Amino acid sequence: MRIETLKKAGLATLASAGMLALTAGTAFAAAAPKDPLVAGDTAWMITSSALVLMMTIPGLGLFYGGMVRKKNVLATLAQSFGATALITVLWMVIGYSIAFTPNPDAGMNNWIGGFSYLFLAPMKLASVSSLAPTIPESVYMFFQMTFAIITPALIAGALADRMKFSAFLWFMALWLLLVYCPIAHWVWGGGWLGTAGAMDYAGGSVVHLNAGTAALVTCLVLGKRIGLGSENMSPHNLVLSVIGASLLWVGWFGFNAGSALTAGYNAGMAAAATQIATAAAALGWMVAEWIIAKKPSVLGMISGAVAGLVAITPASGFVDPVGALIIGISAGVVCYISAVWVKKAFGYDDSLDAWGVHGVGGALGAIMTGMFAKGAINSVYPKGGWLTDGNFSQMIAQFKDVGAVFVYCAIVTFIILKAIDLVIGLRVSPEVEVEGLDINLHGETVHD
Amino acid sequence: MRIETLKKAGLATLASAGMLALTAGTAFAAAAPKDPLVAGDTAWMITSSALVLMMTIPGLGLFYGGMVRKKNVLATLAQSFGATALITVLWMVIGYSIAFTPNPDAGMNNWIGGFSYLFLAPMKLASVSSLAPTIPESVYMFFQMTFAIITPALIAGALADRMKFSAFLWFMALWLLLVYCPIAHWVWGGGWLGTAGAMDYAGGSVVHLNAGTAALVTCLVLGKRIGLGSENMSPHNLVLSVIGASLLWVGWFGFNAGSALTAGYNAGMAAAATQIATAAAALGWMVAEWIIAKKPSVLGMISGAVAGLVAITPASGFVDPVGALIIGISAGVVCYISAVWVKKAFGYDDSLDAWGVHGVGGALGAIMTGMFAKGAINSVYPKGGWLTDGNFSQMIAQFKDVGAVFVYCAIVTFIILKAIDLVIGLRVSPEVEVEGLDINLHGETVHD
Amino acid sequence: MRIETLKKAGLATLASAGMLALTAGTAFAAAAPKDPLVAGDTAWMITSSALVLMMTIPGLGLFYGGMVRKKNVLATLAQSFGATALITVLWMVIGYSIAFTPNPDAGMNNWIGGFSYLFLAPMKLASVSSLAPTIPESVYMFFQMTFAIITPALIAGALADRMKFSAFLWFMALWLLLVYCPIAHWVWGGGWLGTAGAMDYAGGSVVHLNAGTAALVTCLVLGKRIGLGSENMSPHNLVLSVIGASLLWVGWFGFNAGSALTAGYNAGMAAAATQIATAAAALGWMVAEWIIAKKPSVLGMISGAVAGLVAITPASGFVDPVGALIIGISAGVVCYISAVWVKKAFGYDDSLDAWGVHGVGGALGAIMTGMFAKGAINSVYPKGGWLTDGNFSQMIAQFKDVGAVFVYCAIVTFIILKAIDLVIGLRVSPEVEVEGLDINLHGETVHD
Amino acid sequence: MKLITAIIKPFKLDEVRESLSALGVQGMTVTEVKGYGRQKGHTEIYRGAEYAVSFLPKLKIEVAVKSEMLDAVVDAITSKAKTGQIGDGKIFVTPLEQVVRIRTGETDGDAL
Amino acid sequence: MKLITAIIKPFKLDEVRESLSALGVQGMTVTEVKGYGRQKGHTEIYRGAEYAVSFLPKLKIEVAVKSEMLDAVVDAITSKAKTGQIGDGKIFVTPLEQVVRIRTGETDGDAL
Amino acid sequence: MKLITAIIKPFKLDEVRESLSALGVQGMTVTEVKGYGRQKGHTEIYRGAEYAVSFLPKLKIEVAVKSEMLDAVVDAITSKAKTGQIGDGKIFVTPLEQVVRIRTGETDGDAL
Ligand SMILES: Nc1ncnc2c1ncn2[C@@H]1O[C@H](COP(=O)(O)OP(=O)(O)O)[C@@H](O)[C@H]1O
Ligand SMILES: Nc1ncnc2c1ncn2[C@@H]1O[C@H](COP(=O)(O)OP(=O)(O)O)[C@@H](O)[C@H]1O
Ligand SMILES: Nc1ncnc2c1ncn2[C@@H]1O[C@H](COP(=O)(O)OP(=O)(O)O)[C@@H](O)[C@H]1O
Repeated sequence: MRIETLKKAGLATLASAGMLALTAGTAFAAAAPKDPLVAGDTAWMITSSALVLMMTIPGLGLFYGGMVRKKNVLATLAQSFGATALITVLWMVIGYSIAFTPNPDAGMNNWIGGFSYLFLAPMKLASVSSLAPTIPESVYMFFQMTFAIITPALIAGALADRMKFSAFLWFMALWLLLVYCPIAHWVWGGGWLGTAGAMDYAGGSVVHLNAGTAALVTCLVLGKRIGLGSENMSPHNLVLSVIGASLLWVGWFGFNAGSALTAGYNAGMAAAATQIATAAAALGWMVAEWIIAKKPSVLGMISGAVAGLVAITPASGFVDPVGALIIGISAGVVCYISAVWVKKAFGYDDSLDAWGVHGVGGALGAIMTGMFAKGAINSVYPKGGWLTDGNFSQMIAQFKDVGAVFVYCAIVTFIILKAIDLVIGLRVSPEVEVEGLDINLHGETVHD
Repeated sequence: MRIETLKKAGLATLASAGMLALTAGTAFAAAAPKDPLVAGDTAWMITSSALVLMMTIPGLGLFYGGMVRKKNVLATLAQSFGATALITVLWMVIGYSIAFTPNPDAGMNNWIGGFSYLFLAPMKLASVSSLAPTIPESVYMFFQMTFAIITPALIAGALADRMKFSAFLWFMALWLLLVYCPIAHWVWGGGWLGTAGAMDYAGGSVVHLNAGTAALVTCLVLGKRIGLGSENMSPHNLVLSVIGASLLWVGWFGFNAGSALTAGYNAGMAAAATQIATAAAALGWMVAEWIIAKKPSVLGMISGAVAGLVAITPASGFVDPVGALIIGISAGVVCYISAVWVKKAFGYDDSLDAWGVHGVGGALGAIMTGMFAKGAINSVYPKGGWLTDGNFSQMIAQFKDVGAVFVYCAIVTFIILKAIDLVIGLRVSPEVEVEGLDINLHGETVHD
Repeated sequence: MRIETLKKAGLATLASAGMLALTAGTAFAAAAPKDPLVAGDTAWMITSSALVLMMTIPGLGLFYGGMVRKKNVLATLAQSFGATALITVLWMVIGYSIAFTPNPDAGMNNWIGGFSYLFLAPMKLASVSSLAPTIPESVYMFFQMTFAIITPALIAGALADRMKFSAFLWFMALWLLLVYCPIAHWVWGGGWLGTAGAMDYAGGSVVHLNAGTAALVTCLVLGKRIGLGSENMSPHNLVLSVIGASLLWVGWFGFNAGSALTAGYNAGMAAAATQIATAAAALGWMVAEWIIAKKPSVLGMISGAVAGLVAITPASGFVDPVGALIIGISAGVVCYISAVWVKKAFGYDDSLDAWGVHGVGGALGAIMTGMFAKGAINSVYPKGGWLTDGNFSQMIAQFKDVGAVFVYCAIVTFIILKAIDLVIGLRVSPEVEVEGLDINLHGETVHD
Repeated sequence: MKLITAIIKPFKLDEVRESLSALGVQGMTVTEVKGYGRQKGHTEIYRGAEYAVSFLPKLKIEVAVKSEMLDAVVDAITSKAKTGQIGDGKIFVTPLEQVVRIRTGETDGDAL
Repeated sequence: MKLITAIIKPFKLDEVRESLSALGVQGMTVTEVKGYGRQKGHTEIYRGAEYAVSFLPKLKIEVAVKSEMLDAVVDAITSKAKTGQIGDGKIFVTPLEQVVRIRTGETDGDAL
Repeated sequence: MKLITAIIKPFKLDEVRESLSALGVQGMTVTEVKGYGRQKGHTEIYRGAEYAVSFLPKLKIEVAVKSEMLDAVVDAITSKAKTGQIGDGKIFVTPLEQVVRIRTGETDGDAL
């Protein structure tokens, strides 16, 4: 809508919806039904949504795509892209409704949202959700959608190189509706875990531990890649992975600072904590690897950065810069150990370390949030955490959060995978796996 | 300007122009000549401009560059990049003036803007355009510039692999001034088509149908690529195209939600509609191809997404989520048919489907806007569309819009191309075409 | 923090820190200690910070990475990424304190900031710096951090293909603390150069001349690459460089328009000037090369764009569109000459032209700012520049600025490099240089 | 048996392959190579530095044939790969003592 | 001395290399090639246009051996590279008149 | 005539090419190959997993020469490609029965 046409329509400028944005910042002093919308918050939240979308496409796609063998790079990109398309539609049809709108039955509301927002029917132009009172509900719905997209898409790291594309899409759809939506509701949508006091600013448990747990189950169910251990499976093009990791880093400001839902002090502190923890984790992994394996690999540096981003996710908005620094360093070192040594020891084939980085990093972050949260950083949680403010009870809330997400997710993911395997089969044939997914599943190859 | 220096200069903070931004959000209640600027809107519109620029460089460049053969990838990137540079300067010199400033002669104003803004001379620090009353005119000029850049750049999809770089630059310049600027003025700048009631939120006809029509004419005038049908012309590196399509998708929020020109409800609803339609179109194309060609190609998924972005462009800001869903699915299926089957049937060499996706998708979107626009979504057009609000007359306005843009653009594009061909020649020699444009036109190759 | 949990905590919405953002835009008319925060400014400045981060990762990494030989591409990316991580932590530990907080000793404050902000300890949730009075200090600290990251990272262009990674990291750390922080304090943090009237909007001297000078010294100290002149050292994959240059261009709006520190008229005009100068410089370099070398290379076009971005950096926010146009064209032509002809003539191996583009472009921009600044564009500097407003004294201030930065930087950089060389050695062994840095320093290669 | 190795211009591959198929040749192996010869290379520009690229992209085709097919195959390649421009390439013929088809263990004539 | 040239399926390389090492072969040279033969290629989809890709990725292994090693090496390659599926590849044996080790100037048998 | 095939270290290409030109050799064909031999490869790190890369990048040069040129060319390659380090490569000489220049149809000595 161009303003010119507004005037054409003979309306006073103030009457236009666009103008309400202007009024929003000012109408307090005026009379009448005030418009709750703040233009600055809205600007930031649309930007944040675009940033989080960029994390998945192309960010995550490239991060993973660079790590697989060349014959599978397009199939890996197709997973991120396909998940984005599919989940967007499902979120609009039903996901938002069951995750972020209240269930009329207060008891049920502990477990799942309502069903009245199917196809977003009740969402009008000027609707505002009570969960985000200064921006249009359309923006809040979109912002949450981008979280709902990236969470399942993260799982792709564990199933790389061997899953059917059809099975993958079914898995994304069922997992979104049966795992992500309920858990998002539990923690953020008014459900029992949020009520129980769990602190999860931007998704340490809801997003990362959740996706990581599903990744662990998936790689156990799928089994190892053919040739693991004998064939050279080193990343075919880490340039792509570096681009991906960088875009994840940049986009993550939408994720964490966007979770403030406003453009104010909380967003600023969350952004600062995110940057510090990420850098510290990249250094942590790099130094650990340099000492142990004698060379600082590029893959290690970017993996460390992602581990830092993951671990600070639940804590950003609750911790101060020093807390962020400690969480970051810990995440770099712990995830290095989990992705490299623990995986080797147990022998599961978490191909691109979705569990090792997101699962472990998410759990670590959730627990360290309980240690380092500071009442002075977030006035809504004035009690703070254990080590900072002596509030040990927060640790219990955090462990409960981690445990609940892990157990529920693991069980339901397992059931979903077994069901899909029964009906259409999860894994490609060995010939397809050896020749490559790109040509067999999508009929295309990279001709470089 | 750092604030420190402000203070150095001995000025009260409030006196600084920067501070006016602060005042803007608040001064309503105060007295005196109020400053119309809203900081939140300005933040969003600079962000939007940067996003739309990112659509062209690197977005469109990569989308197209990945689809050509390896010997032409740099030349294809050079087209997007060169067009960006050239059009920026032309827009500043004259384009903005004739497209978006009023012509003193009211009759003439139906057809073309004024000439007083050459070199943007009248644009002062605190100028505000009546077309965007809450942001600096500098920002509005810049935002419109990014539209003026991408529209001609889109045409490159039809002329890939065979046009001289010099001829390409001449074509960009002349087409901008003789086709884009007038049409933008007709619809958005106060000209006859906007007055006649055409609804085109962000450029279904002005941008996409327009570029698509020019693309069709161009590929007919240029003729087919040497080797078409016998040589393998499949995309050399779809990884690049996926990055490009993803950045187009992300950047498009600047395009569509930015077209609200404010950070408010309209922007939010336009963003939501864009996301939903794009995803639906990606799925639409994917499913259609999966059924017909037996495999869902990655190229198909990203082409579908772009088709959805194109088709929702005129409609975003007018339709609700369900309308967006329907438009998206339609765009995916229709553009699949047009890019795959219609092209084959008629035999023109629209190399990268600039017509098949942008032309057809733009026209489809413009017409479906007339069907699914809802009065409740945009108070400026309370009559809405045909199927939603029973306002059939809107369909006529939309067809008029589509027809006018198609006819004018086709004729003038043809004349421009013939003129360039006469003077310097449009097409490279067969030797150059066979050996590759990169090394011959630019003296460089990719050494992978 | 989700608002839901806010309510859970039994707090009135207004009491939440998030809500202060809302209040900020409105509270003027109310009573009580008004909150200085403007949501629109905050939204823009977090966005700007993310954009500037994107300039370094992946922007600069790709720009440089595409220009080196394939065997060194990962090592080149590792430099940008490693610098980002390392500098982030150093900035938080001490950099911000000594650059942007006042030294209690007013005399000392001319030279270096204070030491009370170590680990950002005094920065609370609602702190606001006097240097950026409408946004949280956390955001200002983060924005400045992104400048502190990219400046040293730029130097990598001169040392490509031959420096040890360990030496590189030591160099980044020492240079940040001993060169960048003091100079940033001199110009922007309250030090002597800013007081002396130097105009440097976003870092022509602080960032680009500074990094460029260090680059020149570094390539002289390191010596030439093995094989220079005999081996083919042309860029291995300019697709990467085009992506990098494009992201630099897009991100630069955060750099220049972000330097307004508010989302208002100054930001808008700075954005417009940036776009115009960049495009003009890309055309300037392209045309100069087309005439002299007969072919417009893609590398030339993108180098020209970067030259334009560099040169307009100090001037954006002070010049009008016509001034930007002149600066842009000049930058394109002058940097073409410096990167191509001057380098050849003197024979130093500034591998990727960090001096030729950033040093020369930064100095040129600083001086042309003194010529073309307009009082009407920036009310804080009402005297303007020499050619526009007849204020010749500004030229002297600018030359002083350029000279001081060049001399201080050159000397200290030289000392740092010699010290590192003595202790751990700067350069890799010839075998490593010939076989490639990727496999030797990081244990990885690109398998395309 | 003979091993025929031909260096040709890349865009001639399809024509050559088709003409050999027509002669009854059932297989061939193709390698991307770089050729140096009378045909001049080009220069690449890198910010003023010019690098001479003296090697040009060519394709190497290897075909194992029974001796009696030799002349027909050499003639077919010569006629199809020819543009008459410098750089068209060469054909080399070397003796081939033994051929084995890995799948079946068949040898010599049967293996081709 | 003989030069053994084998065209094999790419994923068989490691097995073949190991079996040759076991026979005492100390070196080999491998090239990525594209093969055309009885094994059908595939088609790539490009917005409805289908391009037949008739060449398939193969590896070419070259091993120079003393004549007395010939049969053992040919047998080892045949058995290790075999999948029994069409497209397993071929082995070609050509006479080798002279070998030089560049590092030492040693020739023939000593150079292998 | 003889076909000389040399496996060399990649960065030695320019020196070798120049010395051959000096001898009057007018053409050659170069292929990127991977070599396995006494020279050890390296390992790549992948999040703790180490993959042994036993094949090293080498270049294969093929030059067809008249028999009387053979020794001079072999000597030139040997001396120019030598670093004295392990992995310098090998030279193989095979008989060449026929050469054709595609552009002109010239054969044998004239075709070189
Ligand atoms: N003596 C040679 N040995 C091996 N390959 C050769 C020889 N001479 C030429 N070639 C190959 O043949 C190609 C064409 O040779 P060139 O001399 O350029 O043209 P023409 O074949 O027309 O004489 C070269 O690029 C090279 O690959
Ligand atoms: N006559 C030939 N000359 C050279 N290479 C051949 C020849 N025939 C087959 N090849 C090579 O051997 C590979 C396998 O041959 P193919 O006919 O597909 O199957 P098979 O070896 O099972 O008979 C081909 O891809 C090609 O590289
Ligand atoms: N028997 C062989 N057959 C074919 N190529 C060989 C053979 N032995 C060595 N090569 C090639 O020569 C290269 C160098 O050999 P290597 O044993 O590493 O060192 P050197 O040449 O110094 O003895 C190898 O990488 C390989 O490409």
